[in-house]
Amino acid sequence: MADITSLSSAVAGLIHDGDKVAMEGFTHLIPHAAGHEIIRQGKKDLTLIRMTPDLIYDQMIGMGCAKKLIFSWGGNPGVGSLHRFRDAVENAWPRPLEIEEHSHADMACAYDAGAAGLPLAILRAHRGTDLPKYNATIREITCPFTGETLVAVPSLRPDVAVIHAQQADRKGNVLIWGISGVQKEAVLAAKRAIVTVEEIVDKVAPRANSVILPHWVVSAVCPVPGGAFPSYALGYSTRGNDFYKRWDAIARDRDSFAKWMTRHVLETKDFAEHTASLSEPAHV
Amino acid sequence: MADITSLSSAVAGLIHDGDKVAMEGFTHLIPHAAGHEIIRQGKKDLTLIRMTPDLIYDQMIGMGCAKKLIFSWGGNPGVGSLHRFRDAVENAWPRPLEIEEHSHADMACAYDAGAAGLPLAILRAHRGTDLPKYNATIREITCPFTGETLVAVPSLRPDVAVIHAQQADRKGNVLIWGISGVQKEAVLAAKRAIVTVEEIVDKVAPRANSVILPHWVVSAVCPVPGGAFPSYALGYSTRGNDFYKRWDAIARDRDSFAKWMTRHVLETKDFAEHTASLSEPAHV
Amino acid sequence: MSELYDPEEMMTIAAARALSDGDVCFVGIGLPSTAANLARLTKAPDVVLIYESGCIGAKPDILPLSIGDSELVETADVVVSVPEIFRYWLQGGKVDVGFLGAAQLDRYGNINTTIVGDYNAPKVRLPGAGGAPEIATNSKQVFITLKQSTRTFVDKPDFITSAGYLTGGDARARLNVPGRGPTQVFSDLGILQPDPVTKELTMTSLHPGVTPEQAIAATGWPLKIHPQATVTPAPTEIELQTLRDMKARAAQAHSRSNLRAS
Amino acid sequence: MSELYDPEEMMTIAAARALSDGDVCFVGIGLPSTAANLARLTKAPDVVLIYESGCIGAKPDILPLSIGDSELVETADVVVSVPEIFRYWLQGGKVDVGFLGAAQLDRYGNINTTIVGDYNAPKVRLPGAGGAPEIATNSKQVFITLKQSTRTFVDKPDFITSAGYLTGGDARARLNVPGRGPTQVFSDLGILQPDPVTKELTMTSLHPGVTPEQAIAATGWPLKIHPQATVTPAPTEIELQTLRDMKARAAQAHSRSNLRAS
Repeated sequence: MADITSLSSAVAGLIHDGDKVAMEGFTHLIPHAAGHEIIRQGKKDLTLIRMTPDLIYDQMIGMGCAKKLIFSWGGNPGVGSLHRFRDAVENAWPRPLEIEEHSHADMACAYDAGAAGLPLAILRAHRGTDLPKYNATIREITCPFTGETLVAVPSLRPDVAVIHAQQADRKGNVLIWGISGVQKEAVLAAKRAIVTVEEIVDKVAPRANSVILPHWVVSAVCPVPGGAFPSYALGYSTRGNDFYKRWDAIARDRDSFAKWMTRHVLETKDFAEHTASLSEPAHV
Repeated sequence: MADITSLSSAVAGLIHDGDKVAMEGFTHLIPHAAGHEIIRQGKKDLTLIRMTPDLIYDQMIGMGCAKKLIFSWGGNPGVGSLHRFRDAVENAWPRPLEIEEHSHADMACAYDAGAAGLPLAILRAHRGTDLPKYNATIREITCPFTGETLVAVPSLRPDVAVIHAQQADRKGNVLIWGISGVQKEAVLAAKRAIVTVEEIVDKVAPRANSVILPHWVVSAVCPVPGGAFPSYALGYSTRGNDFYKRWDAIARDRDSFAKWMTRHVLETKDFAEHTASLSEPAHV
Repeated sequence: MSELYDPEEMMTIAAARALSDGDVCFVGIGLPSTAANLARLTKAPDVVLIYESGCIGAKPDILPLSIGDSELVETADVVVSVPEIFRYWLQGGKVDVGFLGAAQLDRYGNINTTIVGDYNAPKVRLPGAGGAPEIATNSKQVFITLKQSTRTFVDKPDFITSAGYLTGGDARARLNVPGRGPTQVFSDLGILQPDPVTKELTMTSLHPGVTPEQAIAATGWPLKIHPQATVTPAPTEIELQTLRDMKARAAQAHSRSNLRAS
Repeated sequence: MSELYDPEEMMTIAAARALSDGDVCFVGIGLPSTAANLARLTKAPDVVLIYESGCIGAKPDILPLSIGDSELVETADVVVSVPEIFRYWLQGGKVDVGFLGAAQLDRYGNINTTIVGDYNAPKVRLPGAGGAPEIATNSKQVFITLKQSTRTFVDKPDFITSAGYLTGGDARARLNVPGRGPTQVFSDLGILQPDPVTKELTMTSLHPGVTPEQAIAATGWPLKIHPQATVTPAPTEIELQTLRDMKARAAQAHSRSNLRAS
């Protein structure tokens, strides 16, 4: 049965320096609040895993939490670059960042294989591309029936999966609806799982396009209303498209990034204070 | 876009002698009406594929429609044997039946791989069992990352998938809810797909535990209310548990089987007549 | 009253007692399903039942006749596809206890549900593997329930459908078979557990009134009775009543004729 | 009025015209999404749009800024997981047209969205592959939209992220790459199509007012203009108005500040 606890104690107890951490969310339900708490607690040497690292990984990388990034697309969706990610890769600032790069297809299959308890995933991918030259984990395997050469990638088995969901009940059964991305696979593939939720309800009921994660596959459930912002939670909030655009200017420059992180993350005690701080006239 | 047509014309046009036919349904939504129509039209030399062949496959095998059966569990659930299936395997009556036998796990993975366009599925299965000695399609494959020996099976790619669903809209978008088994995988893995439905509605809307099959992956949709009986359609009917029990006596004996099939299938023009005929005092 | 029970009731009750609250249990249909639901309705209200039809957390009020009865869907926490149940939940290592029945069982807990006689010229063609081979290997441990007779507890099964301890000792480990294997077998005569070293199934408990001689006579191999074999506690009032109520509800529901008025 | 349009509008409209009604189109975000939705709102009302976020049959009224905007979910026929979209729908061979953008494109339709400079010491680190490599190979054919300049239409990209015709000729087939590859490229200057034999992208249509010299000057390789190159029909009133209305709705929606009152 999942603990229903505060985000700070879940992060303190379940995420350790050096862990492989998968914070998933495919545009929808990105666990921003959890990322901020990891930054506040100064977690170090993390291997960050995510198909679509966006603002929250840009922030964690810029604050030096990560030693390695496993990813398949690293940008600010619809806006442009992740400047802190680029600064780390191009200039090793604030520290060198090792990258292991994939495509969405092979990374999604690697999570699927991890959830399925397999050591590898096989798929038809990467033909004619340069990526396998730079990523030794992308291998070839031959079908014993057809002789076709397919791609094999190792399954993803994170130490900790961190996701945001709409609801959990008092036992810790989690309900997600709308775009669920690879969150279910990430949780089932991981040793431990932290789920921040919009609210705790008496009963979670499956609905259209929904995913249920039973309490016995979840380590901790932490109520954090709005905890996905600037991402969104269908039925609770809309995507902060405007903030995604404004982030470009904030992150472009090391100093403005540092100032913003200090004021809006390090100097706020939790996500509620963080969100409130964004409404200050000071901020743009 | 799917044709909305009669079951008889769908079977006549889309199922040919010698085809590999997967009529799936995991206790729920078994396409009995379609099976009867295949028997009425005297289709021959079919390779029948199904994880859980039950009464309708017992009937098709007993009527000599099948030359081969690919399956993982062949029984009358909660009741006992499939006597026509046994008679075919044990005594080659009415004709020899070649069998290719699997476990649920490897067959489910083979459908999954077929839907995913892969030539094979890999899984951790069959260790220490005798089945691979008698099924050459169950091979070994070695993980290039861990060296673990896993099982490889060829993916299932039927010529035709036949399923029963609760609803379709006028374009042929299909909605299933409740236990959906491997029907989605069977349809996506097949070259052609026939779907009998309880009713045609103006709009199909995803709901809890539901599967939507877009009209562009379906060849024909055929309205056949109650077409799963003695299986059931959640929200429309309940399982004919009593009929499953009564089938044991009907099928145990070749003559009583032949009499029953003649009266209740061959002499009825469609499933509505069949169902009506079952209420006759004659029938037990 | 708790004197008046039949051996099958004792078997089911003994099996139910072995489940712990919170266990995630992958349940085969028939006796395993009955025992697992009895556990849920008595000592283990939070046992999680998974059926291979994709129903996770089912809490049937009426015992299912099939693994896909609507009762399972309507009471489940969530229903997933059959490929997902076998890939993410069973092979993914989420199952604590796999609960199986069998047609034939040997001294090392190997199960035959495939064939009697030669595979290519069978005397009796049984239903086959179903989910059992992977339940037997991908669950953390396995419970088996089966009525004990020389026809079912056999010296040498004609076919190994699901692996127990294979040829005994460390054979299972040497073949790199995951899972601990069958840790308890519940029959209508008693409870068998594998010897810690040889892995041979040994009678560690006899149901009330059952003699060692009876058990030995009902076993197709030279059955060992554990020197400290205990007597299984008789069914309690509550266990018996709960089981009988469950079965009464099921019998009544399953004999209803379900012809649709079309 | 249909005289007054900018080159990007012409590019988008030309791309939209290439989609046929009923096509199943796997859409990248940005220009491809704009063009595909323009097609849906004009000549191809039954085009099926698939977004890699798992939205199948999305019919957004407001153009999404990201592939996961709620607009896509709320208008989709069904939403599936990301592994399923890539496994069952794309790799499963269900996609007629993969619609991609690019950072760099070469004469054989190979795409770079990964890096400028050396991979291990990049001048510019681009977002990377995303879904593109498998969209480019597992779709039956591929459309590409990209503004034409010597920075984008390059002689030799620093990295091949997604395969076009590789080194040309039958190179793609020899490598057993599935799918026909890029059949049309839509730029702000015209339309390029692969030569049937060499597979070199050749200008087969120039947008109104664009000269061959302009196109050649904006291309990083010696661009071939097809001897029978046509002039792209100018945007119609309806195409232009529909496109501008879509963009206006999007601009307005995306600049709304979405801070929650907590």
